[in-house]
Amino acid sequence: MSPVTTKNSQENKSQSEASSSKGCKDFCWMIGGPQGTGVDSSATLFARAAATAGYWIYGRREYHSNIKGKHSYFQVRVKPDPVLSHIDPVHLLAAFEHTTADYHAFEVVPDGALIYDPQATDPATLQNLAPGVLKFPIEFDAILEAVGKEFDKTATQLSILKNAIAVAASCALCGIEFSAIEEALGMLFTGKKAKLVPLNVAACKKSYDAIQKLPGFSDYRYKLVPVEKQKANSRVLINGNQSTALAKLKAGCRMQTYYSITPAVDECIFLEEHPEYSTVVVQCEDELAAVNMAIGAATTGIRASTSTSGPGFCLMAEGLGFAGINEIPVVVFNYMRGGPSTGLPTRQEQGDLLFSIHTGHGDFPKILMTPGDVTEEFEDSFNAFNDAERYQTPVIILSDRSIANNTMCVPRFSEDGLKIDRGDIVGAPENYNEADPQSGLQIFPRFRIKENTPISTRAVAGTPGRIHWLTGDESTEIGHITEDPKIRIPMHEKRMKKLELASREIPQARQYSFHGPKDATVTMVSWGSTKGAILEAMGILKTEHQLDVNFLQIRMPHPFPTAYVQPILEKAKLLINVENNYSAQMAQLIQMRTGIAIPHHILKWSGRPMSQTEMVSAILDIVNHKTEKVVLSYGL
Amino acid sequence: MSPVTTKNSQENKSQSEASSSKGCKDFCWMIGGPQGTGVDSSATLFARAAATAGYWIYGRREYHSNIKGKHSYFQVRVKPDPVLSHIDPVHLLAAFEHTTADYHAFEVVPDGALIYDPQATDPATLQNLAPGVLKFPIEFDAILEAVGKEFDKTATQLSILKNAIAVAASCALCGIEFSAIEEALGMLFTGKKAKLVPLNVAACKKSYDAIQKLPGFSDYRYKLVPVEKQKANSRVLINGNQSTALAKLKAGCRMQTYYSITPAVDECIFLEEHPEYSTVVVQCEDELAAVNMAIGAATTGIRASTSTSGPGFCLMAEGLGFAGINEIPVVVFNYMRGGPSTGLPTRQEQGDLLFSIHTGHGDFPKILMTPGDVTEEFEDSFNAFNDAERYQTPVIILSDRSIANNTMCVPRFSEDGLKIDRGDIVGAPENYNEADPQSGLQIFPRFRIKENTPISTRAVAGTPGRIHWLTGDESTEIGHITEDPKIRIPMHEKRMKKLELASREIPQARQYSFHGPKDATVTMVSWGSTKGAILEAMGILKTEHQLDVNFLQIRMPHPFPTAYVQPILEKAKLLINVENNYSAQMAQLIQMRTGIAIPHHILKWSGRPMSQTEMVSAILDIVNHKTEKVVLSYGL
Amino acid sequence: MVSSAPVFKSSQIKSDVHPDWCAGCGDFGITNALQASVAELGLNPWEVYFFTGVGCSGKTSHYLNVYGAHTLHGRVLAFAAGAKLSNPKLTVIAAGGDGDGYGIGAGHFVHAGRRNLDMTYVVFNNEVYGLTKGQASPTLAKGAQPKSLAVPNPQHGINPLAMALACGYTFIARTYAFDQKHMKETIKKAIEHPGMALVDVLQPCPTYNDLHTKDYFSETVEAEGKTLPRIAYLEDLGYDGVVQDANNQGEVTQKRAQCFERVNRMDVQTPIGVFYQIHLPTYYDAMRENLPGLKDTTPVNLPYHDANLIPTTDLGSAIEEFLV
Amino acid sequence: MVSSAPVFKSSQIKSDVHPDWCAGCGDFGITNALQASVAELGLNPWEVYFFTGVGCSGKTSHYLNVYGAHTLHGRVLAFAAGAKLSNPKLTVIAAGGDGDGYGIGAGHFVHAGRRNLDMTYVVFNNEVYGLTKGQASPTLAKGAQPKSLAVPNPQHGINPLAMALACGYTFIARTYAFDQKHMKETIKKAIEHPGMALVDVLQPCPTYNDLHTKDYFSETVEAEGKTLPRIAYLEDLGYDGVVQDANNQGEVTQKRAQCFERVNRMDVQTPIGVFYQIHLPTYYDAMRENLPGLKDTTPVNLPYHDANLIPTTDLGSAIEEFLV
Ligand SMILES: Cc1ncc(C[n+]2csc(CCOP(=O)(O)OP(=O)(O)O)c2C)c(N)n1
Ligand SMILES: Cc1ncc(C[n+]2csc(CCOP(=O)(O)OP(=O)(O)O)c2C)c(N)n1
Ligand code: SF4
Ligand code: SF4
Ligand SMILES: [Mg+2]
Ligand SMILES: [Mg+2]
Repeated sequence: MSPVTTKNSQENKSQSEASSSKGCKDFCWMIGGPQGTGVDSSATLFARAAATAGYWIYGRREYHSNIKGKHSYFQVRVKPDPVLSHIDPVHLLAAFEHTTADYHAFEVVPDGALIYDPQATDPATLQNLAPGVLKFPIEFDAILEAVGKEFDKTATQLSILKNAIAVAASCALCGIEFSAIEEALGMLFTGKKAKLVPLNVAACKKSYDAIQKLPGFSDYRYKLVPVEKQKANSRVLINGNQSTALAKLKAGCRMQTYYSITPAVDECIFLEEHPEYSTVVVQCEDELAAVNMAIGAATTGIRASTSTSGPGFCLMAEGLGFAGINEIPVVVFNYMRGGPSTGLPTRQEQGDLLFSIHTGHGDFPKILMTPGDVTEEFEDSFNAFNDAERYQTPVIILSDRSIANNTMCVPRFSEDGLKIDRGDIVGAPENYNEADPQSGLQIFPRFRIKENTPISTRAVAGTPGRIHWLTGDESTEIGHITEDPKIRIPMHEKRMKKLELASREIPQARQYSFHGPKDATVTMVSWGSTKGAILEAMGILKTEHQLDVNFLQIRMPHPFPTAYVQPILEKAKLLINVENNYSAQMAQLIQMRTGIAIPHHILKWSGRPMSQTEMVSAILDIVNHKTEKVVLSYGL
Repeated sequence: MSPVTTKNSQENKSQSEASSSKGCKDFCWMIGGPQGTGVDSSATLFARAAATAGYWIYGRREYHSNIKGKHSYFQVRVKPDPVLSHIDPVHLLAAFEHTTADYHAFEVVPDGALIYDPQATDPATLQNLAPGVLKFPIEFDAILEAVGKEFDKTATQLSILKNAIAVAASCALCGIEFSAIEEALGMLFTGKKAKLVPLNVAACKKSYDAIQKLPGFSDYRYKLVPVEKQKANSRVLINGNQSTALAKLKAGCRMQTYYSITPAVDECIFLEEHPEYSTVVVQCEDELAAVNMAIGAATTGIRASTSTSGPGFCLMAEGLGFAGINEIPVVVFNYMRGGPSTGLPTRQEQGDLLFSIHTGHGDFPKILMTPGDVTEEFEDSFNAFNDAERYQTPVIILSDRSIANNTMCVPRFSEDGLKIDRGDIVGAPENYNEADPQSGLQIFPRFRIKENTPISTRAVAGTPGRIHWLTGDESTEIGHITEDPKIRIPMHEKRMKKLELASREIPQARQYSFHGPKDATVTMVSWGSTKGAILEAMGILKTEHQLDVNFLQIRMPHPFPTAYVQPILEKAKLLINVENNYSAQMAQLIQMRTGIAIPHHILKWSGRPMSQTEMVSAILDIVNHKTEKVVLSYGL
Repeated sequence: MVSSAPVFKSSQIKSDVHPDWCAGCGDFGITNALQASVAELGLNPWEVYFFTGVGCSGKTSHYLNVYGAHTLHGRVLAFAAGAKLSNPKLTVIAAGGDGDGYGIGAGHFVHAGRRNLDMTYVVFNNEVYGLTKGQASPTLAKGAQPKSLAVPNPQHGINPLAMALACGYTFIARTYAFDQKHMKETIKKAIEHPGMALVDVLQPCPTYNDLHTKDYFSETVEAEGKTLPRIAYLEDLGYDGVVQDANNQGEVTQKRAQCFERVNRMDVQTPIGVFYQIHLPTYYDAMRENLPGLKDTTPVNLPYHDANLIPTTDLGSAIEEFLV
Repeated sequence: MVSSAPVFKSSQIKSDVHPDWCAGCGDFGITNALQASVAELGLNPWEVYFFTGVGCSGKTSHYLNVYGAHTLHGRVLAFAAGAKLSNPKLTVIAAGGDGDGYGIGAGHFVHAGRRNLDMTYVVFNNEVYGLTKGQASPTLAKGAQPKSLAVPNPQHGINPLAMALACGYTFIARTYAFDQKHMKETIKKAIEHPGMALVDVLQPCPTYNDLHTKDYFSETVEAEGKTLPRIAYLEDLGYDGVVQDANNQGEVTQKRAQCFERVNRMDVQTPIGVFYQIHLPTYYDAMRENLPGLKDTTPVNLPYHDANLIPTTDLGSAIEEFLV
């Protein structure tokens, strides 16, 4: 297997030239292995150890739609300061079986390192391994046997420890102190699993020591620059599924419906695994049930949501229209994955933008947010429940596989200043008197058409004295079916006008972000998870190429922030649109909303996220050659 | 009940000033009544009689989502030359019960006429009836009793004849000869129903005679201008559901799946009622089944389609993606109705344009056609099956309630020159030998990536020696799952490139129509069923206001004919976009595809179609006052 | 659902909207029975949430003076379940057509049985798709051809009661739209039943279904030499479908078998009544066991902000594992 | 389906793709049985069309050397029905997971019974959603907690065989993924059955389901004082589910009741075999009665153009009513 790209990462290592005399400031570690053999947990261990030691982390996960056996890998990028994306060159490849060594050899920088199992791999056979790569054979089996003896187990029983062994050797090589591994192990194995800690520590210790004795150990150029430990618990190491779940808990979402689908299901399972918050999590029979059950729930006043991905989102189209016409606050999370159809179920893509905006027949208002990382995912998810109730309409959080599954180390989410907004909602009327049940029988014009606002006052089912009806048909103010144009015209208009209100009221900062200098040679336009790679590329281009680049990140594609965004686009000197899809959907949307045709595109539809490395090259390519469309393809 | 519009149709009758000394050249007849009492068939009878007499017809139907009892009405516009839309002023209102007289009185032109039942209605109480309207009391019950005596039935048994009575009186008044009614009755009541003809003729005769004796009969100004009979069978009196069904039969579609929904189901029932063509029509459990069953069928090589409306179309999103990734020719008909959600199930709207284009997650190619009348519906529907097979991808015919249910009299569809295009399809390979079954076991690269065309050669299930696989996942050339970027990238690109091919190959005339003078003061832009009103308004504006108007009709919104359309739009002096929806979806699409923002809009979202009358006023309003958005609202 | 003394008259449970069904339609009677049931059970109208699907039958929610949701075609049970789970204090009744419930809604019908929420589901079984002009519904027998069909029905009809039994419904009954008393009592029992209750109502549709008309059901039939009414009450047939002890596996098996046999039997008489009833814990009971907050309150009332709208949820135990 | 002498070896029905299931997964055996069934029935691989849903089980279509369609989650029966109806000469087999078929696909499952097309449906019943990492499938019993579940299953499990019976399936069988011979024979019978056939396969998922493992099914059980294998063959239990005369209403009723009782019975042994079989006309038979063109050919072969691709359909009888 060879890389898809023609360029080998070794050629463009300059941009991530990270090693200095003081130590390495931008380090990429990679581990791989068959699915189901603990690759994920080894990456978590390495990331935790590095974070514990005070570093910042970006972890990228790649796996097949398969339970056991297919090749998966995990890249962990480590820096002394915050890190937002991955890079292509690998400084240290840890391979406890042959496939990983074989597949990924080409990615290791010429002076990088390979940790391998000499029983599985003869490095001489690795044709794509640069000659200068340092090779560190670790006798995994021998270590397992030694540990087995200590703990009275067979090597086979302990084979899962290969992960820890690979991590410990890696840590030693790149200069993460052993105590960080110990601490990380202590945090990963808690409760019933705590008894596994000593075993792991023993294996790690042996491996940590062993590698130090190997020839070449001190020649390794990518020892991490030393850092201070960070204030304990000041940061989180988290992925987007998890930060969304936290936001839901915080926002008071107590009804989550779902139908399992990658990459949304982990969010739901996380909520299920935290019964202490008493969120009712319902595994439904399908996504039709999931969306409509959430909507039904929302009509009683609970904050309700559902999470899915493309195929499931397809099945929610009709339900969203019902929520739209009935002005029901419901929050739907669509984590995009490779499409169309079943597509690349575990891979990255941003292919659902235009579908999400236009989902459902007929015109109805929806609000669509596209967070760019785990922190924005937390913020947008929290706010979504406020927006849904304030504008009484469905809110869609359109996120993706990369945000869902990739791990970032970020400052702990700020919970200060968060506030609940339930919108215009009323309880029982004043003249309701519990002692006089007849007073509970009043009818309420739930869909009142008002003079100055498109927001009708809302009451929820179960409230005395606020009886009204819902229907998928056009309706009167109390909710009965009507086909009368005199009612239809203003009622339909009222609903649609909420989009204009949302545009006006939602803070600019939530509608788009503008990053970088006001004036720049290049203006990047993008949305969602490409944010990290773009931001980091901007830094490199400035420092290494003296190129000023700024970046317009669309955070709310619908209703589109035309008024804010148009001037930025018009002013731009060289506009480049960046998207993880084939058809440049955001560029289409921008032309739809502003008339501006973005002339340059960086696109990737290989099912893999964009790296900082790719982003830098692509921007340079466009700047230097005025290339119209750069198609990225790096990554196995 | 009063009209929604503030303007009363009587004020703008000038534009349809139709009566001259020679006779009336533009006549609007209206009948109404409770649903289920035969309003539809009376309109059919009147239309048939008029057509038989040699006139041209446009019939507009308005009904509730209800089986029996609610008010429905039917307008039949009659002209000596082809007629493409309805007008608002009513020249003759036939009301055999009070509601119709009451509701629609305001629409009758000041010198028009009212046929009514004096037992049901006292015309003096009709406040909205202009004083000059001629009033013709017809003693419906007396006629029924007389007929009853002749045929030995009670009046109650015959009450359905009130329709025929109203029609006959109307014909007499506007000058359609009695023989035309007789002929029409003979054609409507055939087979088992033929025995009803004498009954109907008798009732009609009495009514036809009675009205002639009433005072004012000869004062009526809107007697139709006499015409020659047309060549027999040279024309059809047909609606869009019916012309679609004919096209399907002609195109060889022999598998139709459906789940009942207004206004699509009549098309399916028509196919069911013609077993002589042996089309397999399957009433499915839902639209998920309908679309996927059609797709499954199409993989065996049959021409398959399904027909639905918005709510059902929502449920087809996922299936369309499967057809897209597997390059399966399937044709889906979406007859739009008032949305969102259940909306206005029996009313007109064009609200699904953007949803239809973007249906389904991820990028995949689809072709979308928007016929503008029953004839284009026939043509596009026929061609859809060719396009689907040629481009091996789903084709969507996006039509609407007006086309589906309104009746037009048009020249019989030309069947000459129609040709079947099955695209690049192969049977068994040459080296397959029936006597040697082993030769049937060859594997076929169904999804071959070719050098010069994005079209892979197709074979269908059941073909010896062409075994391959389908999957919703990204796939190899023989159809097995792959997550390999090396295959994904070109495979995805290949599919999407078919859009470019379709854009190049599909004849311009099928992508858009340009009507009217090359240079004009005003350029109209629209799509679908608004075509008729626009074309007719153009004529009026030219003759009565010396205003040159031309009209760009988008017939294939996706892939969008940018190259052809952009120059037309750029050249336009005053651009007006016309749509039967709130959000001006075509204008959004045009800006998306050309960057051009259309400054003026004529929109209507009351659930009613646009009339020629409204169109003329709205255009004048924009021309004279530069109004940005004219919102139409006429019609009960 | 624990019922109490009536407070509201049946006429008060009737809304101001005039039903637009065809004259003679069975839906009128069902609506009356629903109104009367709500009244007679002493329910507060604002604590009743009535969901319907889409069809002629779907309009029924507009005719009751209680919280009403006329939902989407086929989805009524999903909507209803969401409401019931978030506010279990509400009396949730779902209703809709046979096309709605057994056709497009069949998937939800199956899984509502698995969930056994404390809800009632009333199906208007008229063997046709009324509102779309009379196509065959899933209960129409194979070969049957009511006047609205161009060809005899090519699909087998399903037996909704057998399906309900197979899917875990804990209350399964059939009643008849022109037997007001039986219908009302059956619906009341269903509402009072603490679990998922199906009431299948034989509903004549005079407009499209000329096979099973009011006349048909009023006819007498000859069976075993006797002249009997078409409609037979299960009690009169000596049938008792109620499981007394849900833990008695023998009794459960016997009552299930009896029910299946009965609903499958090709009798000349059409039996109506309660075919099966058993008391089993509901889905919400399982939730309550697992979610500590539900000990004292309902999901919709779980607190999550203070008087100043500041969120009060402490992310502590959830965020722990991520902290570094 | 009329079978003929084998022409292809089972190994030829095996495709070149290597299954990526977990070691010890029951899916391997089912796949072997499917391959062997196609071979032993003497079917031409290109006349077999094998449809699967989405899940671990869904990948199976890639492992057979016949026309294969790995369709959408829950929709396999709809796709398969379309193919069978347009080309009834194909042997159509559908397969998929229990989540796929009884969960999201429940609606189609119900209506496939009503349609009784001549197809076989093999369900891989592992009580979990394998490919999405072990959530409860609809067949998992209430309260059960395989290792992949955070909390005990709050929903009742459905009984797919009872459901199939209620929905009109004309062949209903259960087999076991590690009983190669029984499985193969059962699948062959199902394919040969001229109607809608369900084969529910008990399929251990060693990765997520630690309740019903291969070991569990290999255990012996104590029943009525005897030590017996867990798995029992219906024949050995003296059970015969085959209706001999579909017109004999008594026999039909009895066999249906017997089947329902049997599939509901809470035995310590797990019976496998054919629970019910009856020969009834298929949906396609009804089509053929109604559509004259199908007397001599199949829908896909109905001619509609000539050699020059000029359409040959005469609109005459259809357009007549519109002519003026
Ligand atoms: C998704 C969707 N498909 C189709 C329809 C059209 N439709 C409206 S009512 C109806 C069927 C009504 O039949 P049934 O549920 O039996 O109710 P009834 O009218 O007989 O009471 C259908 C198919 C719809 N509203 N939504
Ligand atoms: C519409 C839709 N929703 C969800 C999914 C995600 N999904 C893939 S496989 C699967 C379930 C698999 O379970 P089952 O059908 O029992 O098959 P198994 O893996 O156990 O063989 C799900 C939910 C999907 N592909 N499509
Ligand atoms: S069509 Fe039938 S079900 Fe519908 S209202 Fe009329 S009689 Fe009732
Ligand atoms: S997860 Fe279970 S069902 Fe899926 S392949 Fe592994 S063992 Fe088989
Ligand atoms: Mg019905
Ligand atoms: Mg499963």
